[in-house]
Amino acid sequence: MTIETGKTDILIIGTGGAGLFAALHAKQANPDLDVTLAVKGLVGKCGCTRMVQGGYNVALAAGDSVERHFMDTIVGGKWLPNQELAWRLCEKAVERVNELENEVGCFFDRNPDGSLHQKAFAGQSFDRTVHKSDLTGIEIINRLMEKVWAAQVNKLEEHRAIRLIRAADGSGLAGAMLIDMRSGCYRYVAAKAILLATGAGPTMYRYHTPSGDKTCDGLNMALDLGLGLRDMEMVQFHPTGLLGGPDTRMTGTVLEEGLRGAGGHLVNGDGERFMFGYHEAGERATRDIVSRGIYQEMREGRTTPMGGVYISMAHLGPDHVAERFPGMVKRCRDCGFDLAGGMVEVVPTAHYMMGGVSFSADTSTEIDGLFAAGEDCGGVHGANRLGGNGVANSTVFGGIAGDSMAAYVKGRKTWRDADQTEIDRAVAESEYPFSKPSGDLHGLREALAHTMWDDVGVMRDAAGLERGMKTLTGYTKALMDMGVSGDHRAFHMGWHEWLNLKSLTRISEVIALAAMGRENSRGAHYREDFPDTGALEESANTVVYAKGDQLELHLEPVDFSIVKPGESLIEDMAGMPTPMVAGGVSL
Amino acid sequence: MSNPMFEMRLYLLQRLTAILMLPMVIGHLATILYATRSELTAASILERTQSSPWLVVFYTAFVVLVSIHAPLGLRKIMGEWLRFSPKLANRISVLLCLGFLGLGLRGVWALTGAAMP
Amino acid sequence: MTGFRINLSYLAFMLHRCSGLALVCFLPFHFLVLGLGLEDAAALDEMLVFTQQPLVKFGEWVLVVLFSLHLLLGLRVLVMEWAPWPHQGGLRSGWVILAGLIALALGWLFLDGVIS
Amino acid sequence: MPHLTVRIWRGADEGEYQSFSVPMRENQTVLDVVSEVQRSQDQSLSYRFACRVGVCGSCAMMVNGKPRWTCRTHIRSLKSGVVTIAPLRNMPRIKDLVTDMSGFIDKWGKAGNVFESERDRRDAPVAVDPSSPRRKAADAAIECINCGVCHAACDVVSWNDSYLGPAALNRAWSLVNDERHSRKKETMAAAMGDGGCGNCHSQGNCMAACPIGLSPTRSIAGLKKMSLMSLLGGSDV
Ligand SMILES: Cc1cc2nc3c(=O)[nH]c(=O)nc-3n(C[C@H](O)[C@H](O)[C@H](O)COP(=O)(O)OP(=O)(O)OC[C@H]3O[C@@H](n4cnc5c(N)ncnc54)[C@H](O)[C@@H]3O)c2cc1C
Ligand code: HEM
Ligand code: SF4
Ligand code: F3S
Ligand code: FES
Repeated sequence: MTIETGKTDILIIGTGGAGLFAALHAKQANPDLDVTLAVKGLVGKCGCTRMVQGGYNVALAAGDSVERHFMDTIVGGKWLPNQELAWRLCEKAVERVNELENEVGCFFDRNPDGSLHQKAFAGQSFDRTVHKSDLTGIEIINRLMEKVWAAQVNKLEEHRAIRLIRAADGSGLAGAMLIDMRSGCYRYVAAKAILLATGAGPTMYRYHTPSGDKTCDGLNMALDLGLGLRDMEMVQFHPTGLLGGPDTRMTGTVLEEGLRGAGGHLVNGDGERFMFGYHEAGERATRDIVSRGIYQEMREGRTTPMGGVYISMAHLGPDHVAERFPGMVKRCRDCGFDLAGGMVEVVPTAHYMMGGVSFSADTSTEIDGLFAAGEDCGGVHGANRLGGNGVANSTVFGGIAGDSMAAYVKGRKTWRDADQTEIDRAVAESEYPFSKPSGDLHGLREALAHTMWDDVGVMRDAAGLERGMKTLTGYTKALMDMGVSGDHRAFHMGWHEWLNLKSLTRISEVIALAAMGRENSRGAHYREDFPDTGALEESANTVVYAKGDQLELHLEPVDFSIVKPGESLIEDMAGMPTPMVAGGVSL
Repeated sequence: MSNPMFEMRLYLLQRLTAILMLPMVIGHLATILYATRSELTAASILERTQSSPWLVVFYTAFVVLVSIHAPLGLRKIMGEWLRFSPKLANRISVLLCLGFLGLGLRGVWALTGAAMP
Repeated sequence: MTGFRINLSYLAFMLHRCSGLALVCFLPFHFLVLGLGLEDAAALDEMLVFTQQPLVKFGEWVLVVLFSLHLLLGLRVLVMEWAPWPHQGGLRSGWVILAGLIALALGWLFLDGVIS
Repeated sequence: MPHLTVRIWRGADEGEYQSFSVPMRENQTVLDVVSEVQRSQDQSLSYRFACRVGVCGSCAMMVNGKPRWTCRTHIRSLKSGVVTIAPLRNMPRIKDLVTDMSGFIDKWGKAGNVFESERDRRDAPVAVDPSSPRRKAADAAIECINCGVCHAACDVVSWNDSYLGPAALNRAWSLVNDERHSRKKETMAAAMGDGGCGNCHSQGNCMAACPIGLSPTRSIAGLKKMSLMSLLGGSDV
C-alpha cells in the first residue's frame, strides 16, 4: 500500500463553522502559516452548520446580557454544563457575531431601525437569536467559504480522516491519516497542530437530522487516542422530523420548530390532539417534552400510516402558512406533502450530540498538539443545547482554536516523527473490509438504527439499555465479519459506508454505556426507571474512555465554578421563554 | 486584453449601436413594406434617394452602425460556436467591419451620389 | 433544444442569434446590389427583375421576417438589460411570443404587398 | 411492486449508461433511487450528497437531461417511467455521478466575491434599513446554495471557458448592493472584466433551472446596467 505524505503547520479536519473559523483565524494570526483543511465532502458544502435554520444566540440587545445568556444556558443544560466553557461561549458570541457581520460579510436580518433582528427561541429569557431568514447556516457558511478560499488555505476535499497519529516519542500528536476518497489512496499529513472539528452527529438513529457525511468519525478517533468522551448520553431529539417512509433520505429531516410556535397542532393516528395530555403548554412545550409525548403516542400504537403523528397547520389558513413558512412548505411540496393545507407525518428525530471530547476553553485537549471545537466537543451545553447555541458553539470555539493553534505552532520549527506502527494500523484497519466477503451493509445500518431508536432513544430504562448494549456488541462483531465488494478503492461508497458503520457502532456503544451510567433524568436524557432529576448539587458528568477493546465509564462531579444550584447571576428567572412567544420560534 | 474593460466596452458598443439603429430599422422596414406596394424601377429608387441630402446622412449612419454592430455579434459567435481565439475573432471582426463599411458606403454613394454637392 | 433549454428565453436567444447570422450573410449582397446603381442603372434594373422571381421573393420574405424578429427580440434584450425588472421572474417570455407574432404579421403585410 | 428503470452514467469522460431496476415507492427522490442502487445493487456506484434537504448544493445531477438538485426532486414529478441520470454538465467528471466542482467555485472567487468592510469585530454591525432598495436587491440574490445547477444550464458557460457564469455573477450582484461592502470597485471590475456580465445573452436557462427560484438573469442584468453607469462615470459604485 503506497502512502502519500504531506506536511503542514496546521491541519484542520472538517469544514463546518468550527473548521472554517479556525482556518480563518489561524491565517489572520499569521498569514505565513501553512494551513490545510481536510474534509469528507467539499469545503463548506457538508456538515451541519450549513443546515442551521433558526439562528445564532447572542446577547447584543439592550436589556440582555452575557450573564443572562449564561444563566439560560446553565439552567437549560440542567446544571451539567462546564461553566467556564459556557461562559466563554456567551461572552465570545458577541464578538463573533460582530465579526460575522463586519468582517466575514454575513448579512443578517434587520429591525426597521437598522439594528440586527433577534428572535425568540425556546428556553430563553430574552429574544436573542440573530438570523438570516430561516436559512442562517447557508449565509454563515457561504460567507466563510468565500473568505477561506481567498485566504490561501490548502484544501484536501473528499479526504476522510481515519486516525490521528501519535508521535513516535510519545510527546504528543504527529499527524493524521486520511483516505483520499477520489483516488482511494492513503495520505499521511504531518502537522504541528491538528483541529478535530468533524461535528459528531447522531446519525446512528433511525430518524436523524444531520448531514449524511457526519458519522462520529472524530469521536471515534478521539477514543482511539485515549481521550474521554463526556455527556454522551445526551442526544437531543427534535420533535418534528419529516416522515416519508423507510427508504427515503428525506425521512428525519427537520420541520422547523416555529410551526409549533405559530400554533401548529400535533395530532395522533386516532385524530386527537394529544400534547395537552403531557404538558400544559401543549405543542409549545420544550423539545424534549414534545419528543417524549410523540414517542409515547407511537409506543401506544396511536400512529399514522407510516408510524408517526401528524402535524397540522391548515386551521391557521393555508395561505397564511404558505406565506409565513415558504421554505418549509416548498420543502414538503417537493417531497410530495402538503404542509399548508394538509397533514404531514412527523416523528422525533435525533438532532444534536451535546456530549463529546473533553476540552479546555482554549480548545486544547489532553493530547499535546490536538485541539477540538464544535459539535465534536462536550461540556458546553450539558444536558440540553438551547436552539441557537449550536452554531454559536462551533463558530466561537472554532475561532478560538485558530488563535490557539497559531500561538501553539509559533516557534515550533520541526514536526514530530510519526509512530509508524500507528500508521500501519490505520491502513490495516481500513483495508480490512476488502479481506472479507461483501455483506449487507445497509441491512446492518438499518438494524443499528432500529436498536438505537428502540433501546437507546427518546426514553430509556435499564432493561432496554442492557438489551441494546448486547445487540450493539453483536453489530460490532457482524461488521467485522462483513466486507465490501470489489477491489478498487476510488470513490467506493460501500467502503466508506463500512468505515462509517465502524465509527457509528462504536459510538453507539458509548452512548448506551453513558446512558446506563446516568441514573437520573436530565434534559435530553430520560430514564423511565429514574424519572427524577436527582440532586442538582450532586450533579456529575459521565465520561467514557476506551481501554483496549473495552469501554470504561466514569462519573465526574460537576465543578460549579461560577454559579451553584440555587444561585443566579440575574434577577428574574433564567431559562424561561420570553412572554411574547410561549415555546418560542426555534430550531 | 490590455484594458480590462475592453470586453465591456465592446458589449456596450453593440448595445449602443442596436439602440441607435432601432428607429432607423423601423423606418427601413416601413420603406420596404411601402416599396412592395409600388412599382419599383432603378430610376424611381434613385430618383427618390438622390433627391434628399438627409438620406445621405441617414444611410451613412446606418451603414456605420451596422458595420459595427454585426461584426461585434459575429465576434461573439466566432468565440462561442467556432471557439476562435479572442485574437483571431478580433481580427476577423475588424476585417468584416472594414468590409461592410466599404461595401455599404459604396452603396450609399451609388444611391445618393447625385444629392451630394 | 433538450431538457434544460426548454424555455422561451432560450428560444428567443437562438432565434435572435440565427436571425442575426442570416442578416449578416445577406448584408454584403444587399450592399453589393445597391452598389450596382453606381456602375449603371440598367444593372440595378436587371437585379430588380431578378428579384421578381418567386424563389427570390420567398427569400425576401424570410429576410423581412427575420429582420423584424431580430429587431423585436433585440428590443426585448435591451429592455431586460436596461429597464427595471417588475419582479423576480421577468424573463419577458410573453414578449417572445409577441415578437414572433408581430414578425409573422409584418411578413404577411410584405407578402400581401408583393402578391397584389 | 412496480419498478422503475434507471439509467446511470458509469465511468468518467469515457463511460456508458448502465440500467438498473428499482422498486417504485410512494415517496422517492432521485437521490433515493441513486442511493438504493448503490446500497443494494452496486456498492461501488459513486455519487455525492450531504444535507439531503436542499441546502448544501452537492447533489446536483443531470436528470432526464435537466440539471437538478436530486435530493429535492421527487421521482413522481418527473412523470417518466425511465429515468436517466448523468453527472452535472459543465463540470469535469470524476467518477460516475461525481463531478469536480472546484472550477465552478474558483470562478466564484474570480468574480470578486469576497466581502470587505471598514469595520471589525470590535464594532457594532452597520445599521441597514431592511426596506431600502439596495438591501432588497441584495436579499433577492443572497440565498444561493452554490449548487451549480444554473452553471450547468447555461450554454455560455460551456461555450466560453472564461465566462464566470450565473452563480458567481449573481453573488457579485448581492455584494455590490451590500452597502457595507468596501471593495465594490474590485467586485465590479471582475463583473465587468473579460469573463463578466457582458457575456450573458439572457438565455434564461439559469433562472428557469434554479431550484431556489433565484434569478441570476436579473442579477446579471443589474450588473450590466451598473457597468454602463460606471463606465459613464455616473455610478456611486
Ligand atoms: C437541520 C439542523 C438545523 C440546525 N439548526 C440550528 C440552529 O438553528 N441553531 C443552532 O445554533 N444550531 C443548529 N444546529 C446545530 C448546528 O448546526 C451544529 O451544532 C454546528 O453547526 C456544528 O458545527 P461543527 O463545525 O462542529 O460541525 P459541522 O458543521 O457539522 O461540520 C462537520 C465537518 O466535519 C466533516 N467530517 C466529518 N467526518 C469527517 C472525517 N472523518 N474526515 C474529514 N472530515 C470529516 C464534515 O464533512 C463536515 O465538513 C442545527 C443542526 C441541524 C442538523
Ligand atoms: C434595430 C435593429 C437591431 C437591434 C435592436 C439589434 C439588437 C441586437 C442585440 C441587443 C444584440 C445582442 C444580443 C446578445 O448578445 O445576446 C444583437 C446581436 C446581433 N445582431 Fe443585432 N440588432 C439590430 C440589427 C441588426 C442587424 C441589421 C444585423 C445584421 C445585419 C444584426 C446582426 C446581429 C448579430 C449577428 C448579432 C449577434 C447575435 C448573438 O450574439 O447572439 N443586428 N443585436
Ligand atoms: S443561483 Fe440557484 S441554481 Fe445557481 S448555484 Fe445558486 S442556488 Fe444553485
Ligand atoms: S443561462 Fe447563461 S446566458 Fe445568461 S441568463 Fe443565464 S447566465
Ligand atoms: S444533498 Fe444537499 S442539496 Fe441535495
